[in-house]
Amino acid sequence: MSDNAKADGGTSDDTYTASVVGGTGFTGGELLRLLAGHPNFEVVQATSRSNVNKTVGRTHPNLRDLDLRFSDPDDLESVDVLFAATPHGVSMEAIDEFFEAADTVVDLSADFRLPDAAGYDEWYDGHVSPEYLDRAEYALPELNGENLPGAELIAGGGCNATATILGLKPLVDEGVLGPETGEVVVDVKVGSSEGGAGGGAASSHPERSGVVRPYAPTGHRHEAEIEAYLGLSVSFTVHAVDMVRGASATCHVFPEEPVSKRDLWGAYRGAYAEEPFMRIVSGGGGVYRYPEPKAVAGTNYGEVGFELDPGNRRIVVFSAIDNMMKGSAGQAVHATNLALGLPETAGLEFGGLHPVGSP
Amino acid sequence: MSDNAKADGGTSDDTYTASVVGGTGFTGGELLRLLAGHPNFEVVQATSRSNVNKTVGRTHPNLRDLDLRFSDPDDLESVDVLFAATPHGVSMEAIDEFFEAADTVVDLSADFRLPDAAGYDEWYDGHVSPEYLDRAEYALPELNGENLPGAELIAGGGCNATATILGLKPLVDEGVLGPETGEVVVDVKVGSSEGGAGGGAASSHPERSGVVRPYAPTGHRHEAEIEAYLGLSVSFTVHAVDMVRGASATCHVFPEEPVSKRDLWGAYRGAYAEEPFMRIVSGGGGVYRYPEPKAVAGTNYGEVGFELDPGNRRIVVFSAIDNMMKGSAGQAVHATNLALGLPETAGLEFGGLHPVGSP
Amino acid sequence: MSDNAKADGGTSDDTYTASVVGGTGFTGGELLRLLAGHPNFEVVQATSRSNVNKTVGRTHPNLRDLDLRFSDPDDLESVDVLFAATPHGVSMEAIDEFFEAADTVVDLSADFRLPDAAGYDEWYDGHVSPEYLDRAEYALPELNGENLPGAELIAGGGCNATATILGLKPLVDEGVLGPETGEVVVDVKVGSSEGGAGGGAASSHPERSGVVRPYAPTGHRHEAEIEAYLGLSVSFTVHAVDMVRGASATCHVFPEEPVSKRDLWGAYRGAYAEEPFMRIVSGGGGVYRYPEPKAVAGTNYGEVGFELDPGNRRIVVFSAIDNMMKGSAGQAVHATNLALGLPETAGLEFGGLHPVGSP
Amino acid sequence: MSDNAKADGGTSDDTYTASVVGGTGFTGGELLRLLAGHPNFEVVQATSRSNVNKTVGRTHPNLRDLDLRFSDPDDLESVDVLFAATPHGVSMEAIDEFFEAADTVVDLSADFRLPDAAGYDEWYDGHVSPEYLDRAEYALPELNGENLPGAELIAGGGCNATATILGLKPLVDEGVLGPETGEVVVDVKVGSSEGGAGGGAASSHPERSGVVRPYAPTGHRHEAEIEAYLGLSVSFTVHAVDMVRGASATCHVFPEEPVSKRDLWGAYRGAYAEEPFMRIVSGGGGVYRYPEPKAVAGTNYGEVGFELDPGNRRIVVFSAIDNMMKGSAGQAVHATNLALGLPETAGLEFGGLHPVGSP
Amino acid sequence: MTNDTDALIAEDPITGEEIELPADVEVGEIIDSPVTGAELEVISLDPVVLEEAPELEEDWGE
Amino acid sequence: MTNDTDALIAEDPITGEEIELPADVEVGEIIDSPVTGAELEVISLDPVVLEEAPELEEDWGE
Ligand SMILES: NC(=O)c1ccc[n+]([C@@H]2O[C@H](COP(=O)([O-])OP(=O)(O)OC[C@H]3O[C@@H](n4cnc5c(N)ncnc54)[C@H](OP(=O)(O)O)[C@@H]3O)[C@@H](O)[C@H]2O)c1
Ligand SMILES: NC(=O)c1ccc[n+]([C@@H]2O[C@H](COP(=O)([O-])OP(=O)(O)OC[C@H]3O[C@@H](n4cnc5c(N)ncnc54)[C@H](OP(=O)(O)O)[C@@H]3O)[C@@H](O)[C@H]2O)c1
Ligand SMILES: NC(=O)c1ccc[n+]([C@@H]2O[C@H](COP(=O)([O-])OP(=O)(O)OC[C@H]3O[C@@H](n4cnc5c(N)ncnc54)[C@H](OP(=O)(O)O)[C@@H]3O)[C@@H](O)[C@H]2O)c1
Ligand SMILES: NC(=O)c1ccc[n+]([C@@H]2O[C@H](COP(=O)([O-])OP(=O)(O)OC[C@H]3O[C@@H](n4cnc5c(N)ncnc54)[C@H](OP(=O)(O)O)[C@@H]3O)[C@@H](O)[C@H]2O)c1
Ligand SMILES: [Zn+2]
Ligand SMILES: [Zn+2]
Repeated sequence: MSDNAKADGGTSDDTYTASVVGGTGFTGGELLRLLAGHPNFEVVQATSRSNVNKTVGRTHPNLRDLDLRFSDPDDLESVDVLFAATPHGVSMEAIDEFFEAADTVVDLSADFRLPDAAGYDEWYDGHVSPEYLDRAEYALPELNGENLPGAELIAGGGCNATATILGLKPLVDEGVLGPETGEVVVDVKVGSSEGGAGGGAASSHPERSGVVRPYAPTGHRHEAEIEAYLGLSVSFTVHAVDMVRGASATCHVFPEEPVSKRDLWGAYRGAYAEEPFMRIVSGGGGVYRYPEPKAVAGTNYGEVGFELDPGNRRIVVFSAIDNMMKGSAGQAVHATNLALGLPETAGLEFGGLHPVGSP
Repeated sequence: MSDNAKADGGTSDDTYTASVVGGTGFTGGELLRLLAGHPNFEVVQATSRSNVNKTVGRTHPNLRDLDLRFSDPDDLESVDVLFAATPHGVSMEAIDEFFEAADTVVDLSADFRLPDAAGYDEWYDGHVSPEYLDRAEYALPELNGENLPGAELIAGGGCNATATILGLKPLVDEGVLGPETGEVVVDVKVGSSEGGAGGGAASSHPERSGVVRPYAPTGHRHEAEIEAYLGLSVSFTVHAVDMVRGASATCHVFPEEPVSKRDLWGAYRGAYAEEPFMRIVSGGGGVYRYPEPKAVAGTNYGEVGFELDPGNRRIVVFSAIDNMMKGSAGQAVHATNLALGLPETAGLEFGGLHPVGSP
Repeated sequence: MSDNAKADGGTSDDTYTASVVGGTGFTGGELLRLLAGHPNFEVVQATSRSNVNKTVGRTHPNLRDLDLRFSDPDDLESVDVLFAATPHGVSMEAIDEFFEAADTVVDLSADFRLPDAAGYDEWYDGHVSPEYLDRAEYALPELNGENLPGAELIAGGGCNATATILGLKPLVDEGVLGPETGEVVVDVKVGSSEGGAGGGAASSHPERSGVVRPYAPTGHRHEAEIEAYLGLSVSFTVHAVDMVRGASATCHVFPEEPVSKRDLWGAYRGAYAEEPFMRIVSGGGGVYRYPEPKAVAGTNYGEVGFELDPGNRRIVVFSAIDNMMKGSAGQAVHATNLALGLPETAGLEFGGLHPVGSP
Repeated sequence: MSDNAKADGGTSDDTYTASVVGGTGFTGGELLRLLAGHPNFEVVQATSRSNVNKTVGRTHPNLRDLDLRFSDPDDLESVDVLFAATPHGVSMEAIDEFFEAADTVVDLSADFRLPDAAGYDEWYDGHVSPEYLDRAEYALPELNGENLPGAELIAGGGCNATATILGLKPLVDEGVLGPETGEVVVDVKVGSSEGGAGGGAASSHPERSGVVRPYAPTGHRHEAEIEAYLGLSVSFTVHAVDMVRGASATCHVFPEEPVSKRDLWGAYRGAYAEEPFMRIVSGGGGVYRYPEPKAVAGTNYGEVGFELDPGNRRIVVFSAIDNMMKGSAGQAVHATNLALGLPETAGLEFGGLHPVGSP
Repeated sequence: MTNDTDALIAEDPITGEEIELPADVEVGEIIDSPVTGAELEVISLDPVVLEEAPELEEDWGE
Repeated sequence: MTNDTDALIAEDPITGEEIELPADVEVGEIIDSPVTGAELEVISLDPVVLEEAPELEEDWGE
């Protein structure tokens, strides 16, 4: 493997080999698309149990030009970086094999997101490889960027958690919001790709079209990540709406002290002005005045914005991402760029479309 | 005009003549559809300034069999009941003319919704006919049914306000929720028909498709109605989502005392078990476990449901209606049935479709 | 069972008991909805293998008020009319049992649509009960209404075939179109409910949204019905588009002799002026100038219209129906009304919505 | 200006200045997006009459990072290449001014598409600058690539015409299809962005959602281009369907001599195997078996495929493009690359997304 | 409708209300409450005892 | 990408073109053609013979 380059917006000549476990899935497909277009990666393997020896383009029509066929996840090739885009529970079982095959493992599931085993006991069904939890770094660069260089086990954030954390972090940093603040309501709206490729009856087109469907009224597991990384518990409710890509979090915050618009602009500019993938969209004219998922669909961008409710001292924060990009595959590649010392935005430059329907 | 019949689920032989002012609009079209199919109404006039002498079916293709042409709103015919489905401000100007033409006036705009002129000064641009405010009855039968019999001026509720009031009223009635309770967050998702037929650039199909768009982040005028009729102020935010019909309110409530599921069932059953158009949908199996707008699209039904968040003592209340029906035209006809002593559900029996996309 | 009433637009006091086999399916749900609202039917049974003893409303949220639970299809109750809404092949196996349980059998599948066994050998996998084919009447009233009174076995038409036959029949009747005419191209666009409740990977919301997908490029089995009942073979191609309900057929016809608009109006008025569910929509102003499925969604109406291409003597015929109504369940109830001598439109009066999205 | 580089898949260091007239429009926005991301272009001006001095990102949210404001079209700056994305009729009036400002003019409207003035008399309202028609080259590279190098006036093709020409050209080249072949039916389905940013009542979200709407039953002007460039007249019908981007043409062809699948593969491989933006998608497994617009949404790719109907010797050809890309802005940039001798695919590499809704 | 004469009477475990079940339900069967729609497990038949069934998370995905 | 050194060479039954298959395909396996995308059945391995597999109607529904 080649030397690490500095992450300074320049370019790098390094090339890393990569494999994607779970290549027929939705986020696996996104990883393949991003890595195939990335100047510093060469994809050598994509696995599937159900489509061994079938072309990648048969499943992902946008990758028809990729000369690659799926192989069995039991026959992992030796690579620099292994990306796992498998359902919860798979990576924690296979993590030793993954590290036998690769120097760096990037996992998109929840398996290494929480800081310790207690979290898995409380929110999931426990953890079978808790010894890896200390080695894992949470992938979200805007939150954990300083710890990513050199990371060997990267744990991609949950998409709804990512939207929420990006929206609230500037308020936490500024002390507007803290564990004592009072109720923080986070009302999330998500697209159908969040459910992955293997949807059931509720995901069929006739049943899933046109919905505003409460699908996680309370008790959503992403609360655990938000609490772990922002240090506050939120009242969290998730609705399915009629789009394919996108997660939009509306956070209702009641600060103890009144804040001004200028305070808010200061907090958000302070947090994100230097971040290459963050945009503050908050008021103004035209059709697109606040964050909305279709404005970032297909991209690694996150939009955040806010509004003040003078009457009752509420801050409403809006945050919008593409769940398949900033909310998973894009975030993973972004974090890997930082881990390997590659230019931060490499392979992630696509800026989205206008007009666009429900991408 | 004929005698009033009793509202006892039976039938009535009375026939009332009716006119619809604003007949080319979305709620005007719904009124025409409902009245044309209503056993006790005969539609004698539908007005439009822009489509005088054009057939009603040219604008509303579902009414092609209706043998009626639009006429000028300046030439109002004498009828029993005049329905006005015009933008805010029109009815308060024309209210004297309306009462010259009709015994009963049913207005779908905000013009007579608030109890007094002060509300119009605070939330709107004042009122030009404040003397009528005392005579007006708020149309929502589940809230104000006892005052509707004999009402001569009926003020249809706002669609988002209706969804919210239906969701929260049982909690207010039971004392779970009151002015001192603490923050109540109401996060609303609405379809594009809420904007009426005359949409601008943001309502065009390319711009409006696939959105989760914050369109009233704070300061929505429906807050005024909710405060007036529930006695509590709410933190209100409205998002446009990709459907045509439907308003869905998610209310996040933090009661001072913990409540149980059984308490909630008791409160909602107590409030709505006898209401012909209310359904409690709260958990269970299958695809449709909580209220969602497409389950009531095209109907006068409202669905409400709830879930408990034991960790932080939050009640999440879901409420779903069709903004054009329970949220305006259906509510208006329902209230008129009660005002005139007609069978409560007359003309409103349609129960909706399954499967259905984004109606 | 009660006497037959005359089908003269009046009302009837007769009540028939009915059962629906395949009650969890999409067309089974529509049958239950229509029969529950039909003045002359009482639904006594709905079957399901997968949801025995579950309420009907759990599957079909619009039927939550119906006090009925699914029962096993092996325990058929004795009824006047049995409706079967099962996949192809089920009814031909069970037809003897069906007639043991009921006097009249209405089948929505393809099992009794074709006139003879040879058709099943050519287009399907043969027929196991060919002796019933002679007893069966094709359900489409506009085509076969004269043979429906007294029919004991009614075979519902295919939805795409229905759209096509309704569009072309007036031209065949007038002799504009016949076996020698030359190529007739029928280009169909359908919604996702046509695939039934048990869709596979291609029917999931993420994959099925936003498509214009050729799903039956050639060789669609509905060609067999069209040929059998119109006496001409057509070049047939079906595309899936993003709606839930609806089938729209565009028929491109090249008459041997030039025809005029007046000829066409004559042909279509002649065929359909007296038909209660047919509308001719052909030019004119406003937004809705030609047939389109959303204008008839949820209804038993069919819209047909046409345009002339003077340059090359082409007639373009448009035909739009709701596949779940005029294309199956509505057509079946309509035919049953005629078979039993009930008022033709009983239970089928719903006229649709405006505005409406993708119902 | 710099020297021309060879179009050999390599890179070029040349930089050309560019302006976009009609920069607030849909195709204007796409041009700005493509040129801003193009290694060989520098956008110096975008015009608008309605948004002078407003930022480009206010209209096109995906271009928020672009540091550019709209200027008045009367103040054209001197550039190497001027792109005009204005309604029909604007460029033919302004063409002299355009050439005063730029060496190369690329027009996306119909103003210079047809070979001679007679076509404009027949299909449009005549032409005011017919002297330019001989100088113009039709932009579609797969059709007219050999004449593009050095072209100074480039006329972008119509989107529906482009889809049709791409689908049928291989058959014409092989002699399967010619002026004598008999009827060729082209049934097109398009998204709402085809109507441009200034849509009317029929384009509003409530009216336009969920449609299959015949919007050009006969007499569509794109027939003129098809006839001019393929040498055959087609029976052309266009339907609006519920997507934002995309044009899909289904062509029904009746060859005089029977053809085989192998013949067809030969014809299409012969025509497109070397074309960087063309894919043949024709049968096979998985969900995406034939061309469909969402598989190419956002990209400059075109998909074509075919199926045979042995019974009646019909070839069904499917062709799918993004109307805003291959159908206009992408095609224009592609042609400009060829005109200037730049690498053919420069700035057009985006390959699309999966899963994707209705982009 | 369903043969009400044969129906079993039970107490809804969530609301405490009296509800009717089909006569042929079996122990272990999951049935939806006519009042709340909740999935209830039949714990015993004589007397009829019902318990809320655990929700099937998988149906809903994420 | 795939180990081209190990790849098998076969004739595409639809186009007649030469195509590459993974080295580990087995007789009876269904594999998609890199040229046409068609589902091909591996009939024999030495020499490699491919045949068009019948289309799976069910995938597409109606
Ligand atoms: N979708 C999102 O928006 C999103 C966002 C953030 C995080 N995530 C997380 O990312 C992961 C992947 O999500 P997804 O939506 O891409 O899921 P998906 O579409 O269902 O894909 C799952 C993939 O994993 C493979 N797989 C399943 N079980 C496996 C096993 N035991 N061993 C090896 N491979 C297995 C599947 O392919 P075969 O069956 O062919 O092997 C498939 O390729 C999940 O953990 C999810 O929580 C998803
Ligand atoms: N849409 C909803 O979901 C909803 C829900 C609750 C309440 N509402 C309220 O209901 C009312 C109507 O809403 P809508 O959505 O139906 O609006 P709309 O579609 O825009 O229709 C407005 C109608 O009023 C007519 N009109 C406008 N100005 C008029 C004037 N000065 N004098 C007489 N007629 C006039 C218009 O027709 P011409 O221009 O042809 O005269 C049109 O028929 C509004 O007050 C709205 O706030 C609507
Ligand atoms: N959908 C349309 O637009 C349409 C239009 C015209 C005609 N049709 C025809 O109508 C019929 C039903 O279509 P659909 O769309 O309603 O299908 P569907 O949604 O898939 O429903 C099929 C129903 O049949 C039941 N079923 C399946 N196999 C059975 C068996 N062996 N014995 C008894 N019941 C069985 C299923 O329930 P359980 O598994 O719970 O038993 C289900 O209730 C089909 O023949 C179809 O071709 C449909
Ligand atoms: N949309 C498609 O899919 C597509 C495909 C192929 C070809 N085309 C062709 O491309 C052209 C543009 O289409 P579009 O869809 O992008 O249209 P659009 O969205 O309506 O945009 C038109 C643009 O032209 C400007 N404009 C209008 N009149 C003008 C004038 N007299 N002088 C200068 N600027 C003027 C408008 O901005 P201001 O009003 O602010 O000046 C706007 O920026 C049309 O000729 C169309 O036929 C479009
Ligand atoms: Zn959709
Ligand atoms: Zn839509």
